Amino acid sequence: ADQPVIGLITKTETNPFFVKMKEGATAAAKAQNVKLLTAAGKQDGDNAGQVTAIENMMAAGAKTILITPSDAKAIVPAIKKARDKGVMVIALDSPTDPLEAVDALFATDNYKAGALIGQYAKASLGGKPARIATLDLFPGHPVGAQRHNGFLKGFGLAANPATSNELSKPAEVVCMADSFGDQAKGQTAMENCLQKNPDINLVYTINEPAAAGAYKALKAAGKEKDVLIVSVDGGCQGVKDVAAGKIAATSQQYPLKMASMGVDAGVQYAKTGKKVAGYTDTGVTLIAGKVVPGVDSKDAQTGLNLCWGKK
Amino acid sequence: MLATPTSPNRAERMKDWTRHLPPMAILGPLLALLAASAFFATQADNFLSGQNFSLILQQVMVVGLLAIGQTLIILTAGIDLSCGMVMALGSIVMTKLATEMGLHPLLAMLLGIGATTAFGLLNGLLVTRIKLPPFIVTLGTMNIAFAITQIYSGAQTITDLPEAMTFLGDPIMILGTPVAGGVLVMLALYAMVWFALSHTAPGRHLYAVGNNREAARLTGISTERVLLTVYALAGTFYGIAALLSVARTGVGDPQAGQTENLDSITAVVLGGTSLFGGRGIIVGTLIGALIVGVFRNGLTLMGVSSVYQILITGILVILAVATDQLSHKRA
Amino acid sequence: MLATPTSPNRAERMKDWTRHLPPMAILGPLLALLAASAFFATQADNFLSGQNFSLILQQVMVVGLLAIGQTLIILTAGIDLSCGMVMALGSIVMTKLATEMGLHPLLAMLLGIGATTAFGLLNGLLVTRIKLPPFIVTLGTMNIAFAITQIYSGAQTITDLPEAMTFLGDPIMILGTPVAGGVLVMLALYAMVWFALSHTAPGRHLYAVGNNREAARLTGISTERVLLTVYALAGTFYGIAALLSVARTGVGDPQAGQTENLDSITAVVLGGTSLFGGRGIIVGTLIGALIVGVFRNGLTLMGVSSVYQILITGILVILAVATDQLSHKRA
Amino acid sequence: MQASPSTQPIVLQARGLVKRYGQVTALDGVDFELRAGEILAVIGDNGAGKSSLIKALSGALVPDEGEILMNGQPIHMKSPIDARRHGIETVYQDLAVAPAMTIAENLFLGREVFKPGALNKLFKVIDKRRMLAEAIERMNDLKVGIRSMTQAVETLSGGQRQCVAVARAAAFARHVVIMDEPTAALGVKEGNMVLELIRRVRDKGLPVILISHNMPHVFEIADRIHVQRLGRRAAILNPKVVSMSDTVAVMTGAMTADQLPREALC
Amino acid sequence: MQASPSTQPIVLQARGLVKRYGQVTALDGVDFELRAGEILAVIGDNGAGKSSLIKALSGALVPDEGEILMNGQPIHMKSPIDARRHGIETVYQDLAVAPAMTIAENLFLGREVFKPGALNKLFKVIDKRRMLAEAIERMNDLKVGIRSMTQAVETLSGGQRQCVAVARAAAFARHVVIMDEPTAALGVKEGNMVLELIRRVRDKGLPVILISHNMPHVFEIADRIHVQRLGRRAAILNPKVVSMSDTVAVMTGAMTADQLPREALC
Ligand SMILES: Nc1ncnc2c1ncn2[C@@H]1O[C@H](COP(=O)(O)OP(=O)(O)OP(=O)(O)O)[C@@H](O)[C@H]1O
Ligand SMILES: Nc1ncnc2c1ncn2[C@@H]1O[C@H](COP(=O)(O)OP(=O)(O)OP(=O)(O)O)[C@@H](O)[C@H]1O
Ligand SMILES: [Mg+2]
Ligand SMILES: [Mg+2]
Repeated sequence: ADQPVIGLITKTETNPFFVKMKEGATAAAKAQNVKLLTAAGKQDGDNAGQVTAIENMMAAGAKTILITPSDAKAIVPAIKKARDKGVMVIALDSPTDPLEAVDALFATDNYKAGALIGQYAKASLGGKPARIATLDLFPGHPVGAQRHNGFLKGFGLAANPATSNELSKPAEVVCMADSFGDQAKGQTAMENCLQKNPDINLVYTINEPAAAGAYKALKAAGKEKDVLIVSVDGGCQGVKDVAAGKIAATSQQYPLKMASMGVDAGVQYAKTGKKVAGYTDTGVTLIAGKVVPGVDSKDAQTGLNLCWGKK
Repeated sequence: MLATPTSPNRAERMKDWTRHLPPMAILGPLLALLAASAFFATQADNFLSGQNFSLILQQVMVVGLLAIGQTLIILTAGIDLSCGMVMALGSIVMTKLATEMGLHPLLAMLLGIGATTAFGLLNGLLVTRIKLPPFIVTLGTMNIAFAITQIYSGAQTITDLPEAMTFLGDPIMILGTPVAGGVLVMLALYAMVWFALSHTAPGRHLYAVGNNREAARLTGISTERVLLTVYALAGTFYGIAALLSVARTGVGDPQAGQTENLDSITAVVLGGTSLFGGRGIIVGTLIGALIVGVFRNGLTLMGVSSVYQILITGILVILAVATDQLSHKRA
Repeated sequence: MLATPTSPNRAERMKDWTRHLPPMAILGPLLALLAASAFFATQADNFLSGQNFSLILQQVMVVGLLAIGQTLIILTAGIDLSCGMVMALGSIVMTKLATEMGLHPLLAMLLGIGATTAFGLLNGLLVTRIKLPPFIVTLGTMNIAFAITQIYSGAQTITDLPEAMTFLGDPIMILGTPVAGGVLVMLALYAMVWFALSHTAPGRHLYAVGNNREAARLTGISTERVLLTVYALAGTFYGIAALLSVARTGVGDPQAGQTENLDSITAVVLGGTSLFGGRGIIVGTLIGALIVGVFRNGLTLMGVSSVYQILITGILVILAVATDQLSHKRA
Repeated sequence: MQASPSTQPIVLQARGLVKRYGQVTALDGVDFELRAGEILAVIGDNGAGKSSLIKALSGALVPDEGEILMNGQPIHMKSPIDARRHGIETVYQDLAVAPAMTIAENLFLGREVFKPGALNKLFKVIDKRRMLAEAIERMNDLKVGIRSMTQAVETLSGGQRQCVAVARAAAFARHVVIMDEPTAALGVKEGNMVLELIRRVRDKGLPVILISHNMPHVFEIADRIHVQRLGRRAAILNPKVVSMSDTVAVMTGAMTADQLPREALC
Repeated sequence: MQASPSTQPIVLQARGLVKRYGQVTALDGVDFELRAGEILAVIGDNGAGKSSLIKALSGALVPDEGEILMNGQPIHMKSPIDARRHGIETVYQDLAVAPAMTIAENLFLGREVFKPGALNKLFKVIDKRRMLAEAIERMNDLKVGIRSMTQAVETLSGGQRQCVAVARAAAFARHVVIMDEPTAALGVKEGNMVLELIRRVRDKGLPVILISHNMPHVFEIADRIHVQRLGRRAAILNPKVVSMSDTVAVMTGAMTADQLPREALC
């Protein structure tokens, strides 16, 4: 009989996270002898590109589509059309809004990922008053908002709920700047924040490249010892930076796992016609250099075993 | 020459001077489109079907509509870097008014198109009154439109739209193939603009302004008015594009339009319109948009990953224009 | 006029025709920079310090270097949309060769600059040999360079660079203020390019080519060679920019350069160089880059959120060029 | 053929026109009169303000001071469209043609013929066939024979382009035809043909203003000569009486108008 | 002052030049001779191939067939640089100047003077002061008085620009000066000055090729007249013998060269 066709749509194919996800899916597909089609938006936030990709995959005969929605809400109508035609749609990494728009979700909760490092930071600082800088993604991006708001929530500050795309700014946040998830821009943002507020003692970053940039700026200012950097992602480079003490803690996610679970589900659907359902948390693990009392964390070595990217 | 027995030699010389006539101008893009389609038909099983073509049309309808406005502007020797962002603003305005303000969908749609038209007018005023280069003007308004979109929407996608706003995304059966209503709107607009450009006085004036602005002014054409109209009208088309994008995706998306700026220019250029103004045919733009759509669809069906798709698009743009250039070369 | 007693009236008329001399051309941007600095000095406590200025210089050094190449190209009436992506490619090539291939850092750096120069040369060849518009050529090579960067790097950031690759990012104390070595490189290159443009024959030929290409050809200047050299040289500057960006961030980042395309054009335009070619001063570009840097730094110090920063940048671009335009308006 | 020009009524008149570009004074209070049925040559040094005068008379330039009268009535022209409405047609020095468009289109640019019917009028739908036919007819009227009216103007030689521009003006003018150096780029044969064309226009009863640096042409064809100097009118000369060298002397300021015999002036 | 031209040695010669643009034949086997110390006028209808001939002689165009000889030696010119190396300077019909650059810069464009010293030579560092001084000197040599050499060319009037272009050619030519319609856009006074300039160049000993539609100018200044017609040389006329009307007749093809008296040819 025909090979089952499974489609994987990522936000971009240039972000290492999604590149790894695609590699995971490719490997799983090869192992199970299915045809894997991949596509992506042209840049993060490109919803129209993902809609186009869904349509093209259906045209190519995909019966299962795995997607990391760029825009949780905007993708929903297109997914609905696909599901109406009997396609099983599974969201990877990020949920849709509403959750039920897809058959199943294999994901990390970005809000929770943020919350974990927030709790860690709170505990690390002890009772010291926090002066926080946040290096966010870019205007309007949901993941940027979820991680940012989750971090604040975990830190015990007032913050918008997970459904909001707006970044909260309580008084403790003395500087907010966009890093575009990019190291160079993260560095520039951190430099400017330090200029504005030299006594910043806690830095939240959207991802580890931004954290690396922040570290570089802090080091140049001779402040790398006094300031705590927390981040999200759990890429191998990031975990190494945790081990090296550059980043205090990061929330690790598992793109490979999401992808292979998705492919498995697709194969099962092709063979048996049985769909998977509901939310499967692929887990977030807090990886921290130092253990702080009251917060569960794993050490860098554990993180390195599970990390994605170049080990 | 004046009425004298011109030497036959002279007369013969003249002949070859005759430039490629309009239909010739889109021959190149058309052949490219057919060649690409033929190639993908052999490479991907599911490519050659009415339904897939209807799909491609549906996928290019937003860029296709933006490219109408872009073509008008490029024909006047301008360029618009802001079109995608202006479209995003329009889609936010119309969806927000229809949902949060509870306006009648039709009114909301009109106001959304009004907003994009106003932005187009702003571009036009800056180009005509302060005489700034269109590249700079639209570089600025691109940022402005993006920022306003983000601020006004609070960066939130707008959902739960009334049915009346999205019906253009619904398929209509034509010859047993489902075709989105928006596609028909796009095709109709292309036909109208083609007619207006080639068969009405304002259309010819637009070409004259792009071809030789000073000459157009001296022959009594109000070049300022032509330019203003073009930019405002382009804004209107961006508004309609916003409508189609809302209909297609079912939401008002503040992140929309970011890649469409360059996409629309690519479509115009692939369609054979000169960036120096005054030369080009609107139908070529539709073909240009389709070429991009066919490649994206075909490459995806072939399972080519998106990085390679970007690579191929880059090569394609240069190749298409180079072929055009080399075939036109006289000497 | 010929040596006749020309009427004094005539002579007087002439005077005012004298165009703004070169130093005048950067007066506008310079005043804008000073005004912006003065404004931020009153609004943000920490703005006015040697250290902050050194910081701003450091933040603009990459765009500043890209903008040198961009200026050269715009002076020839071209434009380069690919510069940021070419830079990213260069930074990946040099870091990958130095780490994974284990090449000597210096050799790796040279090969990285070689790669960007080759890309510049490709742009130049397409522009001169096939006579494609620079906009199209660099729209294509932008995509190509981006795709190659992603494929070659596997979208992975390259870390653990040898010390010799990043020393330009380290600060040197000058008058008690730490200044990154790369900033000095940038300033030195600006000085060199300024000298070459205004005091050497090839520099003057570049202006002539941008001002009136056919005239330059007829006076015996090899316009093709000038253009090829300019594009290749621009590529070299992008390579040096890659080096500085690697030195600054300490990594080879395949995601770099995506916003730098338009940023560099903005710097050139704010610096008073005409997009029509042949007019402009390289120092203006440095001022233009600083204006952008000062705004970004100052607005962050003021706590203005990033969306509003985008809005302000958009308005700034239009305002700066409009002021320039209105002040130059004769009539 | 033509009546003695100085007794004919004045068709187009300008009084005290001033135009400044920054501190450059292109027109410095120039007066001007054009009489019915005449060919009036305007001559002057480079920069004397000839083109500026003509632009003021054709609406392409709004003078800072002074007034323009047509048949004794003051008229205000803010753009070439206004001039055209008053029946003034102009051939500009730098030919105002759109090179990529056809000859027929260029002839009718800005005054397209619409298809009949209210709807067609409303949408300004042009009648290509009729425009083509009319173009051929009008060009034949003026004995200008161009092979195909649907070829692009950029495929024509300089001389042919000039003919198109002259023919356009001649064909559509109702009151006045203005020509700024229509023979400058032309060969002897083509130049003579344009002169012939100008005569034919005059013979249709339209007065013509002709700017030219070509003295033989001017003396061959003009009924009166307006000499422009430093933004003003230095004299009006009668080419049948005055010599070419005296004319040049007035033009260059070597002689003033009072030094000429009275019958040389008009 | 000048010897009888037809006995002088031939400086620049062309044999059977052919140039085709697509199927348009601009040059159809034209022959050409320029003798030492003469002013040779080239006349012909629009499109006769004058500019094409001149472009071939100045390296701006490579002919498809035929050969060009200088002082009897065949030369191959692939670009204007080559022509310049052979001492041929040209003033083009559409003035080849860079409007935004100064007069001095335009004068020296493509042949800048470098500062002394090996390093300066290597980096082609220009000597602005010397170029300025030389520009003034050379312009004075030719009695062209422009107020300031550091003003941009775009601030000059059409006539002044023409003077700059002519002066540039005259100042730098070593063997031949070619001028394509140098007086076309000029007024009477300016036109005469350019003619005077051409005479002065000849008197420096340089032969001049002059293209012009202006018959009085041609007859005033030329030693011999090369008549171009349909891409070939129709005749070489002696302006001291032949009449203007016969010349025009040959030019337009109404008469052939054999119909003229023998002494009219040369
Ligand atoms: N747009 C303009 N801006 C500034 N000055 C101008 C402008 N147009 C014309 N002038 C100046 O006004 C004066 C008159 O110019 P005009 O073109 O009317 O002269 P003209 O008599 O037509 O000369 P020509 O015989 O060379 O065509 C000149 O000094 C000219 O330089
Ligand atoms: N680049 C070109 N491409 C095609 N045809 C050309 C080109 N240049 C000239 N021609 C044609 O070659 C012929 C000769 O042109 P050329 O310019 O030499 O004539 P000319 O004698 O200088 O005319 P004019 O007196 O109008 O300047 C004309 O028919 C012209 O249209
Ligand atoms: Mg004039
Ligand atoms: Mg010519």
